[in-house]
Amino acid sequence: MTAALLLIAVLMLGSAAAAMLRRNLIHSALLLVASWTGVAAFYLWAGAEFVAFAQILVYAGAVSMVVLFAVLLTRQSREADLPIEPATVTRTASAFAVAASLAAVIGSAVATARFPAASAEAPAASVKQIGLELMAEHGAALLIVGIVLTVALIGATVIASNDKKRDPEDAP
Amino acid sequence: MLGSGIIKGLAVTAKNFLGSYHDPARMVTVEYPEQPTVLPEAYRNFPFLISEDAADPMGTLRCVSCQICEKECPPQCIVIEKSKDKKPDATGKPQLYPLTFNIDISVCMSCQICVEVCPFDAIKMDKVFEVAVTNRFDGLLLTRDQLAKPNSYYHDIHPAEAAEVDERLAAERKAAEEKAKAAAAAKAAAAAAKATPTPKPSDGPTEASAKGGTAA
Amino acid sequence: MSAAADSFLERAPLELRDWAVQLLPAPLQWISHHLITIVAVLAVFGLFFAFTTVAERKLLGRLQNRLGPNRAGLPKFSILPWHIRHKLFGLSQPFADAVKALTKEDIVPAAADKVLHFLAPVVVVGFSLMTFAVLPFGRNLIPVELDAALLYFFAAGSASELAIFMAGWSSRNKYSLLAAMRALAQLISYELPLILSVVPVVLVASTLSTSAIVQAQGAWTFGVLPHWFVFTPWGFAGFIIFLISALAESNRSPFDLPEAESELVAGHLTEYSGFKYALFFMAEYFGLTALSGLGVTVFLGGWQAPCELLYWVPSYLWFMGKLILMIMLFIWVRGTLLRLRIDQLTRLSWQFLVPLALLNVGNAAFWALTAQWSGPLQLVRWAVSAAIVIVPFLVIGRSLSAGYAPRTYRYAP
Amino acid sequence: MTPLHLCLLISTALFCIGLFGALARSNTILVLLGIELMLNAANINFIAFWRYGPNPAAANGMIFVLFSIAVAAAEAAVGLALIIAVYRHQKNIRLQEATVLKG
Repeated sequence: MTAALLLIAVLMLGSAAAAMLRRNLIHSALLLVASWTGVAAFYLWAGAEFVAFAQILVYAGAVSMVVLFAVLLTRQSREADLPIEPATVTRTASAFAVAASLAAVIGSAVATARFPAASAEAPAASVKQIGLELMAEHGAALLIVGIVLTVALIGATVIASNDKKRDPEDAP
Repeated sequence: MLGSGIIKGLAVTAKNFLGSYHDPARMVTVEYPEQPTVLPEAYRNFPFLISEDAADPMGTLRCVSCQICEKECPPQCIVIEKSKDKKPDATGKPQLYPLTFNIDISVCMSCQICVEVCPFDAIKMDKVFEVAVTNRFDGLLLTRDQLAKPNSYYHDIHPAEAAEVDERLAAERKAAEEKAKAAAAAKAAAAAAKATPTPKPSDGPTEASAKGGTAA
Repeated sequence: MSAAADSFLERAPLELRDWAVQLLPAPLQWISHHLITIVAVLAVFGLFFAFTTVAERKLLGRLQNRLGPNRAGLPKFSILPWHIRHKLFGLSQPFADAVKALTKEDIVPAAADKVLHFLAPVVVVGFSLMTFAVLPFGRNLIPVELDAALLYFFAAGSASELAIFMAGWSSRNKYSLLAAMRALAQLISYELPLILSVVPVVLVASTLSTSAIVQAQGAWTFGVLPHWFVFTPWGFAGFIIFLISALAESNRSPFDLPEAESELVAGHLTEYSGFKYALFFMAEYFGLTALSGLGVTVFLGGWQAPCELLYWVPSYLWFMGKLILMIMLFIWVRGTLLRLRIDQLTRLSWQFLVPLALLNVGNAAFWALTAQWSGPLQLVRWAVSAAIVIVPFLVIGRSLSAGYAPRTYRYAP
Repeated sequence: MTPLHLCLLISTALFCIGLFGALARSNTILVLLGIELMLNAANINFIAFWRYGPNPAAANGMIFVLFSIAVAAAEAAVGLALIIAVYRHQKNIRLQEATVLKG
């Protein structure tokens, strides 16, 4: 079990780190998809089937597409993925320092923390149970999420759409 | 209603599908090697040489090795080598004949110019199109022996055209014979008239125009 | 009935697998159990793919009054009698094609992103095969029994979009990239109606598990009218929406814009040749087969027999029969309809399929709420449900086709 | 070390990688992706605590992750739409150059 977890972690973290370091934006985006798939594998490992498939459907299926479209729509030329100019070396170094120190703080906190003993058996959460809980206990939250998603969709369309009037010739 | 056109289209293709099994008239496919295609009469492919006699193709080639086709051929795929001696042709007149007559059909573009320039109707277009060979250099270089085909074959593949050519050739030969006869008669008359010293200036031009007519 | 469910034919594939497993040494048995399932699915659907291609070409030929491939027979050295050896109805065409694809030169453009160029066909085949894992092929034949099977199916299917993008981008070819973008726009547009068309079934069957959905369709009225979801108003509408979206998702005509050779050379496949191209081709057919299998499972009663008398026929034969019919329907549509333009394509999805599918979800909710109605109320239930399907269809259809004169064709009646 | 500790360390690492990316890269899309990674790290924590917590029978952890995924998707959509809008004004998506407030 632990070996599988470590394997998943290596895949997930490795591809995430590579994604953050690559110069090529498309490679970054695709590596991030690999990382998100690794997260989904972690959910599977933990027994959260439904969440794992939702993760793949949303991240690998939808978010990645939006990202790739954005990359291609905003790229001027191949020179866009040139090396970072010297001015950002300090920026990279300081970012690394911040991230590393945060990792050290949280890591040490986690390592020394004590948690109540877990139940040995993997919890069995059926889709039906999730559905019932979503609809009953978290019904209000579900509605709000629905509204948020709708507003986000409309907002994104409005922000990204061209203000120019459509040429009436375009309409078939 | 939206979608009714799709249903109509599906019905048409379904009719095609069912009809293709019981109505052979619908099927346009010709299954080629088993079912030979009927070529149109004007179909042409690569040139061949006409010989008068199927029994002795090399001896009776119409070609007199004048090399007009060799010079006119746009991709220059014809190679002709003249003979040193002369052989009598169909009319009995001594003519040169080709020692070598090669056509590289990998170069030939089937333009038919050789046929059009030939004054002797010796080269014509063939209908054979299954010329694939395994050796693309020597295999596609057709020699005199491969090119020579009897006149009867020409009649088989282009009946109308061949009949027309034969008629014309026969007329020309007849005219030539008559001319020869007339010339012989004139000669005889001249011999007879030798006694009288009257000159005949019209003889030479007549003979020349007769020759020109034969050549055309 | 239970006797039929336990009949020898019904259990034969499982018995065969168990027999094969117990031949192996004990330490290998736990893994070989799954490996045999995987190999069986690969073998069956690999062959199915091969013969789908030849069936498609023959059927398309017949739909257009042609013969279709009928030449490829057995090799010359076989000892069979001449008339069998000679043609074999062209049935060995796929194998000849496979040999051709395998022996072709594999060309990778000099400027291509080599890794992604290689990964794209692998990813697309891998994920399209993964979708087979949750299809119930028979009463006892389901590779993986998952609680969230439908979600898994769509999650695995969504990876093919990534593969198409990888193929288009890594080729460093403008046609490929443009085609990949168009393909993505198409796949994203049609994923929504595809999923929405299945949601009503989930709602009524109240499960995401494919085997449970098939179980929910296993009854007959008077022993002849099967309770398949396609025979309800909402189910029929969902099935039609599913069919259209499945055609678009598997990039088939009339939605084959990504490969529109007259506009985009060959789309994202332009720079692919030989075996990699064959892999894309294979993935396309696997995707088609998987989507057809899902349609059979969700709407056409899966492995259920169409009437009670035929219950004794092994369930996997019913599944395969329905699958073949589905694929023949797809081929028929391909042989009939013309390719859409990209704006027509997206308009069809967003202005027609998505609203209808959303209304259909409400329709299914009504159906589920009125499950207790009986007697004359049953008729009311059917009438209301049918009205929820038909009225929006007519209204949206009229508004979509408003402003167009009826088309006339010179050469068609 | 219990599996829970391991899971938390992994999520810490993922969070810090995302943080590093968000701070170090000047491309707006990559910054957004770094933030997505950080959200994912939080989700891993939810799942880990649900799996190894005292009350795994309640599916709260999973439901929280589902909501989180939904909100992350909305965030990505709006964020990338903003990036495209910014690009349309500046012909550039480098963060340093987005210094003008008026479009």
